[in-house]
Amino acid sequence: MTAVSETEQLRYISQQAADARVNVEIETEGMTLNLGPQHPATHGTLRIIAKLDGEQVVAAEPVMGYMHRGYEKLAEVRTYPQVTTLVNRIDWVGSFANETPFILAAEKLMEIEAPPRAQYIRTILHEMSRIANVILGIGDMGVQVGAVTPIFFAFRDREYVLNQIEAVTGGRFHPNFDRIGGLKDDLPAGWIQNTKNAMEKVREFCDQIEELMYGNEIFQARTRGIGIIPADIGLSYGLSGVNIRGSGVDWDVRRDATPHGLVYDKADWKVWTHPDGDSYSRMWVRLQEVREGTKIVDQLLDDIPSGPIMAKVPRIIKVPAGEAYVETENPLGVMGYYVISKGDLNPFRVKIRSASFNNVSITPWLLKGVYVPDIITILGSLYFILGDIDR
Amino acid sequence: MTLLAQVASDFNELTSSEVDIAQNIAFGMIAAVMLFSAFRTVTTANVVHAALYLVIVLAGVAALFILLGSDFVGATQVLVYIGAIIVLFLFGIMLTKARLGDDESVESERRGMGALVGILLLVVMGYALVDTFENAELTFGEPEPIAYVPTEVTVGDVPTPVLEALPDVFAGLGDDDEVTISQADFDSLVPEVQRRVPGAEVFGNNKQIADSIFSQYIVPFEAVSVLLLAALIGAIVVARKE
Amino acid sequence: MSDETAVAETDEAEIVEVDEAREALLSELTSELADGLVESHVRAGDDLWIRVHRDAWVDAGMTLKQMDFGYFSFLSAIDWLPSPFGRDMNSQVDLTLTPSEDADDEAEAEPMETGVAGGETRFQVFARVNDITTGRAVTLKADLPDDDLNVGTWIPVYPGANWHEREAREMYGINFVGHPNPRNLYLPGDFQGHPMRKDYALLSRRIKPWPGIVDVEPMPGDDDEGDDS
Amino acid sequence: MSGWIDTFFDSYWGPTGLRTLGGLVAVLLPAGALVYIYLFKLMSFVQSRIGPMEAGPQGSLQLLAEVGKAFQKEDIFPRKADKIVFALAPFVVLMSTFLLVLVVPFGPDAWFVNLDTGIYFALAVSSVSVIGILMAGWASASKYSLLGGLRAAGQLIAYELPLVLAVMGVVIQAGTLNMQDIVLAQAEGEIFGWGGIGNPFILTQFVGFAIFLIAMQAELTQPPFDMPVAESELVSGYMTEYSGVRFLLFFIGEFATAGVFAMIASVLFLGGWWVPGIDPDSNLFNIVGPAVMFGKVLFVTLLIFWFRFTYPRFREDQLQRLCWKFLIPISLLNIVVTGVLKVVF
Repeated sequence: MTAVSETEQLRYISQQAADARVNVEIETEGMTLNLGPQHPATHGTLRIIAKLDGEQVVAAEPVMGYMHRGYEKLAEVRTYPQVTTLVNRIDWVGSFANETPFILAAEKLMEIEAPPRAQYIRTILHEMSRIANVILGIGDMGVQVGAVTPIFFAFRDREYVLNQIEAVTGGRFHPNFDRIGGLKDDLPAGWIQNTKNAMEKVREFCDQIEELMYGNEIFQARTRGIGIIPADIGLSYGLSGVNIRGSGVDWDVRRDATPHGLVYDKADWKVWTHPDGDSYSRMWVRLQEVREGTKIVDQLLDDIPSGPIMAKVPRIIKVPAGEAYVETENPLGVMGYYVISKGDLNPFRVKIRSASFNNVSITPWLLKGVYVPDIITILGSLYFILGDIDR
Repeated sequence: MTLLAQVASDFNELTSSEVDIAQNIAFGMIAAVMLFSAFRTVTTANVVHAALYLVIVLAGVAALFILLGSDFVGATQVLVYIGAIIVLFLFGIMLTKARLGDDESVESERRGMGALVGILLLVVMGYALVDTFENAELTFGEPEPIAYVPTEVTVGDVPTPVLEALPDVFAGLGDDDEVTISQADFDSLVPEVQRRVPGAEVFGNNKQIADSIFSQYIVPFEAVSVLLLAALIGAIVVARKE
Repeated sequence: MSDETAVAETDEAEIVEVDEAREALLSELTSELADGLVESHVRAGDDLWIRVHRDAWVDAGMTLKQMDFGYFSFLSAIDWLPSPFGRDMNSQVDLTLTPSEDADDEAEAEPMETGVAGGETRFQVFARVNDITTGRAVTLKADLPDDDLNVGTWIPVYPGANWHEREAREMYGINFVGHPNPRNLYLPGDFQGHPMRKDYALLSRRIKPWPGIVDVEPMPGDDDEGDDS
Repeated sequence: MSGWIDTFFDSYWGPTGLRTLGGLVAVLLPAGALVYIYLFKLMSFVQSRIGPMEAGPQGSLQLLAEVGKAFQKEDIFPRKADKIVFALAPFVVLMSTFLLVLVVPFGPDAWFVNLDTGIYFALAVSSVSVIGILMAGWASASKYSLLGGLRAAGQLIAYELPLVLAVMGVVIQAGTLNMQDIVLAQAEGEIFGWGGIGNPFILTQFVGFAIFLIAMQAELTQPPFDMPVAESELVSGYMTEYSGVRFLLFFIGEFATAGVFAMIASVLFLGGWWVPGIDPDSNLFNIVGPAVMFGKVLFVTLLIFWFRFTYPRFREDQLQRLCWKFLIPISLLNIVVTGVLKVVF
């Protein structure tokens, strides 16, 4: 099935760029272009070796490992509460979301449940880190297509969200706030109203960016019909999150398989999909996702129950033997932790299923036949964080 | 008169001997650079360097044209040769063999043939030049004043026919008679701004070229245009061949 | 609540509840894979594990894909060897820098026990696939004997397995037969050893041993009446 | 005027030296102003920042600091680079800018050269910068540079055409190639018999103005046509390997060329140094003309930089498609319509 789709894709590209194909027939020397690891486009240390014919990519091979920190190994020698500090650093743009699935997996093994208030706050913070992350991704896409202004808007409005996260967790980048059985602290006074204001700012940002960037003809020309991922190919590569919803797959872990301990079912929201599967549809779904995120946060803020934020857990946490896999819908896609415990202080084995690793693994297939400028926009629309690939 | 205007009026008088000297010096320098570059163009083993030396030669030609006062031809030289042809050269070279450093294959063994062709060309062109300009003489000194009198001038604010403006000069003359008026009269007759009115004072080669192309040589000009169009279509057909 | 009671409750719950959907799926898989399926485990309302024979690994993937499990989640490996450097890293007993002798002692002292769906060998590959239309998911495992760490590649089934297999190869030394590009993914090309194996010492931890839990953060809501174990 | 000044101005070398100095001022002063006003301040305003504030009042001396920084930096040559070509390339690029400014009039008597073929000359020398860019791209011995240089060359050659064709409308209407005469034609022109504001060609040649602006944007390699330096793809394109003073020269070249092209645009379409209500022959314009020009340059460059800060980047083939399928046919049509109307009226 791959072969057929690949030919289809090539044919599509050849039709679509027929005007620029004139020079393809002229024999030119092949060229190998090395994008990265120090390259402004690959935000981080991803390196892409692209074999070019003129400006057309014949083969592209991502090379990574420049930031591999071996968290799976390190987690084996940390106690469970300590692991949250590590996993914070996986997707450093939306850190809190990294903690949630691991904590939920540990709670699942321990058969305990956080109090309702903690569950609400957890969900709110999870969504806020999604907003903080995805806003940056949208602004970054502007840089990838050559517009410098959107990223400054993104940083400006991301600040409102980060301020709120900082106000409750004490950390802007690495909150380290989730605990097995609840949360570290309760909300500070006035936080709810401030957060609602921040969400209002984020919605303004969405409107602004929709006009400035998404409505721009050049942006559409650069992203529409570029980097098309058919749904079945995307699924077999394990793409998740926005990248698969941009291909028309209506699947969201938050709605379809919310893990025990998050209260997405208490809010009224919508899973957005886009049938095209191209760069534009991914970015479009991403923007809608931010809007839905602000809605979820607003609704959950309205009905946070009162009560404790911490369940009764032993001081020294020993997790009973067993295996558990918990995945949540993280900003970059589905993130899951497969935790194997042998009843010790520290996990026996933690398999981190990070979203970007799978999302980027499609690039050798996706980048075949595109032009050099499209490499950049396609990577930008896949939106990955290097820490989430390398772990 | 302001300082700027003073300077500007001085700029117009390109007749002083100082300017002649400057022109000669400039010619000498340009010619020397051109000769050196032309020599290096054929001797360098680096293809890109050869193309860049050719740029200097062609730029020198353009400079000489401008030095001779025919800025239109000079500008055309820059536009066509430097702006288009050489850039295409470089484009092709860099796309196909963008190799830094010397290229051995450029060292051709057919130098004898090249020298022969060069000498042959020199003889033919030298003969043509001598044949054409054998009896021509260069005249030095003031060129003959060319007087151009508009049919209408402004006296006060009223447009007045020339004949009425200077009755003493034109009195009793018929329509076809030639008159000679002094520079002072001319200046007083035609104020400075009047002389810059579009079309009123174009003696330059610009107008002559345009006139000759679109009257005398209109048929060859159009023929060349059709030829270029045919070449363009041919190129597209060749490139589009599936 | 103490750990023992928690485990006991889990067992009881599993015995009581019956997850019909997953049981049906399991029986379907059993009939499809026949002898290939070695062992299985259903945690009611939660998850399904199956352990397949190594030779049936690719077949199992193919079968699952045909059963609408089109979504490839991850593929990795497990090393069930108890850590030769001390099971709990907070235990101060094992501080030696010569693992070879101790490794044997510890291995003998701690019998190797495998997890859900059982296992007989030290290394297992495991993978997870989802059926996103119904929300079902299956975790597959396959035993690999120590002397023959070969297993078929999943790339023809799930092309996304490519990088996961490269990662598992360099981290555990498992050879995926038929992998088109078996190079290191993360590690330098000339890296010696397989870091995720349990007998691969985490050097920084060896040089500077873990001091144990020195400060335990007071839990909010955790008053004096809490029964610490 | 004292004696030696007279002697100085009567000699050949005096005015020549003065012209050279004037050219430097006319190129560098607007370039510096544009960098400060637009790149530092307007860009910051657009992007919700305040921009440089420390050096001088409102950061106005930041530019000097930047120049000083560039002079302190090491002039790095890549090891495999073609040293001579690499070293000369920025000068070739800057040379084309200085040649451009020669034909721009700043007042009835304030000009450097008053060529009959002024605008033709300007369009011709503007293409010289391509050579410099190709030299830089090739000599850097870097793939990013080479790709950037090739992209720049392809783009500049392609957009030369709509640029020239857009100018043709003005030339037909004014009946001259002389820049000074184009200004006078606008000053003395009439719109349906009413000459209150003359006839700035932006009114009658609006299509030409729009095409000229777009083509100019491409010639300047400013976004949305900045593929040659596309920082997210090619790092800095042909400038990647440059540092220190040579990078500064490219940087100056970029903004100086923007300023000079804006001057040409304002001469062609906005009436150059002339403002309505004052007799174009008045000596006053020799003083206020440059200031008027600068104001108009600020207006044109505002458009250039506004697009720069707002728009994403085209892809190379989309750029060529825009040029050949859209701009050139429209500009040809514009010429035909202008010619017909010229004959009719």
